[in-house]
Amino acid sequence: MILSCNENLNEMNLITYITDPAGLQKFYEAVISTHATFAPVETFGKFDYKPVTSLSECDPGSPVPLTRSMKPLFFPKSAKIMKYVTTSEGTAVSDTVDDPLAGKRVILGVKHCDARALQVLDHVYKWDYLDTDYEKRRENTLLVSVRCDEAARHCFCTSLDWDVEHTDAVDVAVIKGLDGKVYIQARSEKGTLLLEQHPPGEDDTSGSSAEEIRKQYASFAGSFRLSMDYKTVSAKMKNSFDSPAFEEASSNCISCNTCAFVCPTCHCFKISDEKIRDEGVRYKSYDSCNNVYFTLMAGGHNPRLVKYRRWRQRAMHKFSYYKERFGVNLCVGCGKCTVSCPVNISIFEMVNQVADTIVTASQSCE
Amino acid sequence: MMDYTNQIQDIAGKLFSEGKIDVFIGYRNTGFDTNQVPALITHYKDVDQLVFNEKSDFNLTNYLKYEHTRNKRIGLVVKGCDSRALNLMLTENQINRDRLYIVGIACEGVVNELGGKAQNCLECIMPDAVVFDELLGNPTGKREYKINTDVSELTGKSLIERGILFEEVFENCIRCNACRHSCPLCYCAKCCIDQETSTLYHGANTTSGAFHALMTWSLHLAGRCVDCRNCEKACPSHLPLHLLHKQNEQVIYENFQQHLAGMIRDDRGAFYKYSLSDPDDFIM
Amino acid sequence: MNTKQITKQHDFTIHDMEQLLIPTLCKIDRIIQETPDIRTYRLKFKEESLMERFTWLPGQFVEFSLLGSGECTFCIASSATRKGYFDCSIKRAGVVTGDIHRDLDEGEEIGIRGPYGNWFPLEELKGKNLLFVGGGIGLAPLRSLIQYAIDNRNDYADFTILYGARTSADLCYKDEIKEWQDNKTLKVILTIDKPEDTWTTNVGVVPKILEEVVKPAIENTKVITCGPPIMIKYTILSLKKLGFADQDIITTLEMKMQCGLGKCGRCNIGSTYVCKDGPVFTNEQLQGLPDEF
Amino acid sequence: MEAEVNDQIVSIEKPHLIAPAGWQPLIVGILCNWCSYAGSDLTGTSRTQYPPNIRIIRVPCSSRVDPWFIIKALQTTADGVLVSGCHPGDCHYITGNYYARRRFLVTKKLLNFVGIHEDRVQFSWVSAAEGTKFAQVVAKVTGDIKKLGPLHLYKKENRNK
Repeated sequence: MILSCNENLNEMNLITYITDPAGLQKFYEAVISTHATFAPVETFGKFDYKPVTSLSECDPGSPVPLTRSMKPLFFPKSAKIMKYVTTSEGTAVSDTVDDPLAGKRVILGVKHCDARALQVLDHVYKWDYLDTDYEKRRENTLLVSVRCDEAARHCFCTSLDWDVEHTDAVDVAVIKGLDGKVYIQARSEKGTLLLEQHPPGEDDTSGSSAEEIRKQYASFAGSFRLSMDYKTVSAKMKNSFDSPAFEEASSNCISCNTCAFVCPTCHCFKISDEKIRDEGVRYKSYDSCNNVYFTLMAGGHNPRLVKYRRWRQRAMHKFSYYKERFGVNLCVGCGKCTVSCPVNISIFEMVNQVADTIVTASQSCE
Repeated sequence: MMDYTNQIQDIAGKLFSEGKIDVFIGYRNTGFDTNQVPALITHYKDVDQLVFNEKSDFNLTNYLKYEHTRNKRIGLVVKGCDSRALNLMLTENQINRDRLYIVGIACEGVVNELGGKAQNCLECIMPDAVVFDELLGNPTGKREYKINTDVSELTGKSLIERGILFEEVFENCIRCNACRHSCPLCYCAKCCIDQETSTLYHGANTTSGAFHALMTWSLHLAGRCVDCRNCEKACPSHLPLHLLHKQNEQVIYENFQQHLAGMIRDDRGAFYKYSLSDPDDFIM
Repeated sequence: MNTKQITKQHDFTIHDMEQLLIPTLCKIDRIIQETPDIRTYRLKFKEESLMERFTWLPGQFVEFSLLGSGECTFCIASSATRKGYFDCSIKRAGVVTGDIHRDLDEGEEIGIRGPYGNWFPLEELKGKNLLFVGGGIGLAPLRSLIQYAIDNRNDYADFTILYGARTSADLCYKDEIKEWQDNKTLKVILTIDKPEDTWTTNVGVVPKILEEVVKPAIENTKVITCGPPIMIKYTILSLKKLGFADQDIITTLEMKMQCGLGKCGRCNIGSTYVCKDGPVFTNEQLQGLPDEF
Repeated sequence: MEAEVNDQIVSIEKPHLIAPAGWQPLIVGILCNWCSYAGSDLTGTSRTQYPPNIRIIRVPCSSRVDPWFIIKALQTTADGVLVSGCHPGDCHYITGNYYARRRFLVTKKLLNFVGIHEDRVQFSWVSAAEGTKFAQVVAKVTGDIKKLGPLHLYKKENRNK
């Protein structure tokens, strides 16, 4: 499915700059020197987005899949909601001090799947009640992506409802062409402004870059090991609530929260109070539907006490419920959950397994 | 390189056909990469999915604590370290020995992500299963205790350096609790850290929360940890959790009559016994 | 349920602060011990001017926060037509509710966020006979609607309230029920599960009394029910047996909620967020949802 | 940056973090009911002076002290912890303090391993008759922790501001 906005994008005259790897490094350095910058930094053998002050600290071209997404920069693992102090005169509730993530910033080395995840999250954060913190962080952030040049083992973004090639989720896209040149393309107004501020090379006037960019995509688009027929699968997932496949497919899940915490689109949270004497802070922290206590009610009733029910919620929320509600798929196909899973459960495998059982069910009916 | 795939398939098949077990816990290939996933096989027909080789690193005794093995007769594959965990679970009355058919492995060590031998296997004290109904491979016996090089290297550093390292560790923890869920010895129905009624509860995923959770967790496992490294392999942040456990293990080994967890049946954790000659000089 | 059906939030919120998750302080005006484990907290805003601006419709809920313990979801048990205060009836059940019962005294401060969720379809109910079927603490959301309907008595036709509890001591709002019984325009039927010496009227579970004693007319009647899940289940079966259509049975759902804003994902059943699209559903809508409550 | 109540964790003993003027340490004392608590009582009744920095929590036995308590104290507001029980052999429950002794050693070593100075967590055996010893112990612990300064806990996010 091509998103309608992409068509507009194609019509728009995208400004593309052509440069070489050295020029790209210079561009990065220029951005870091003028903007508050976040980039993938290696910590404990994995890449995580951290604030950087020089290019040597980070690696914007870090390999896929990053084991972490940039979700924490928009939805931190634990954010303070408010503070309160109780005195003899009464209680005073106050907003927390300034949000460290609200300032203007640039994120380098963004993967297209992570950027798409933000587009997906926009729907839930901006429906009905607007999450102002999220919106502020989103508005003040400029995403500079590096397009992948290979498909990692668990990637399946090309199978889903968005377009990796033309995505408008990023502001500036960096594409390392096969001809050794680097193409830097502005994909939004914000991005255009950044490129005008730091022109990374010559402006492409001949239009030859479009061909090279297509070629680069074609060079790895076929290398995806995992692919599925998204339309059929998502149509089948709709009717899969009673599928027995969930029970079998989730039998070796250990009910930790890893998949949800590393997932760039999972957005469930819990609210907890930490109070010492008369002062307290209320936090909003990650939570996950794989957690047994997630839906435990005060009376002791728990609709998702059994593991397969929790997995069903997760899989169906990703591939059916969210789409029904907001029109987009909650999974972006980045494969982070599979990479991080302690027992290597793959959501791709799970969804396909479940969808398969639906085929047999409907066929037998016929 | 060890490979007991055929033997295990035969054993599991025999157990199913004789009706001795309801579920067999082993490993199978993911089907899409070289990794393996734990497989809970319930039918004779699925037995040919089972594999066992040097990639079979997950400690399967972990599954004995989950609901779908409850009250079932279980066949189980255990390596040396796994069997020590199983021994402790048996000792702590977590599972009935009569329900288990244990296939022990005389392990030659599993490989890590890079293809080399895993660190815990290099330092392994007991590669052979210590509790089993059937043993595969050639037992090589108990080895000498080796001090973990990472721990000794860190102990040599200054307090500040260690503090900085662990600050980084706690900061990077996302408190997904994968470490706890993948640990066979963390079988509590509800972890004390999750007890919302407790005044000691800290629910937020802050750095301080991670310190609180990880330190408490490692101290509750001190004297019981069998160094299977399930926690470390499970950690999505790749935190060096073994440092905490190995430090505890070393202190316990050196001070408490060379105690090692789970080596003998009915030998409980180091904190469940005492000796009159335990060190006392640090107490005023 | 599709997105078009989302009810727009009542055009008022009490959030003066930008962040939606920050509660507004309220003072506890009165605590009424209804039953051994249920108390009604009568609340007023600390800042009195807010009380005038705070309006809600029957069926909506608030997030009640005991600072230091956490937040809990409670429906508002009184009607906005009774001005100057609002009630929350709280049953001691879990961590936060236990703390509320133990720690809170009259005059103390708590936080309130809200009102959230949808409300009973007041327009649709106009001119209809109303049958309220409540059990235990489930009378709380109904009370809000009952008060609202009493204050707008001319809009509605016949009025029947069937209320049951395990024992006579477990009946909530005893004083108010007396008022209702004295009100000649209402019909109030009480029942308890097991016989007691001092109890002279009906004995038996709610669905049984519904079928045997109330025998409601089907025409032009809407049933509003709330209570423990098991009671709702059998009440709906009884109502169906009596011939009620699905869209005439209205209930409020109980589901773990935390943010009330449709963000935290806890109350997600299928593509529905109970905290936004609910908690009031007709039986017709419930049947379109996966069986997860 | 004002102190964030609950964000304060494990200290890193940074040389530049010098105690502010007038700072007084806060020490959590976890005392066993039968010996040390009675001992502290005796200190009071015999009017022996000791530093007022200690806040006492009474537990039935020193083996009731889960390492979690010590960690939680350090995580929240305490600058140091003192755990005290009966002398070995004198335990009201016969063997409680033998078990506790093992746990304390491992806890102390582990806390030291992650960067908390050994003197922050101290242990003592004080009998019901040792009022003077209790005063000495508290004085020593307070002195040690005063030297170390306030416990600046693992809270990079606040320190950087």
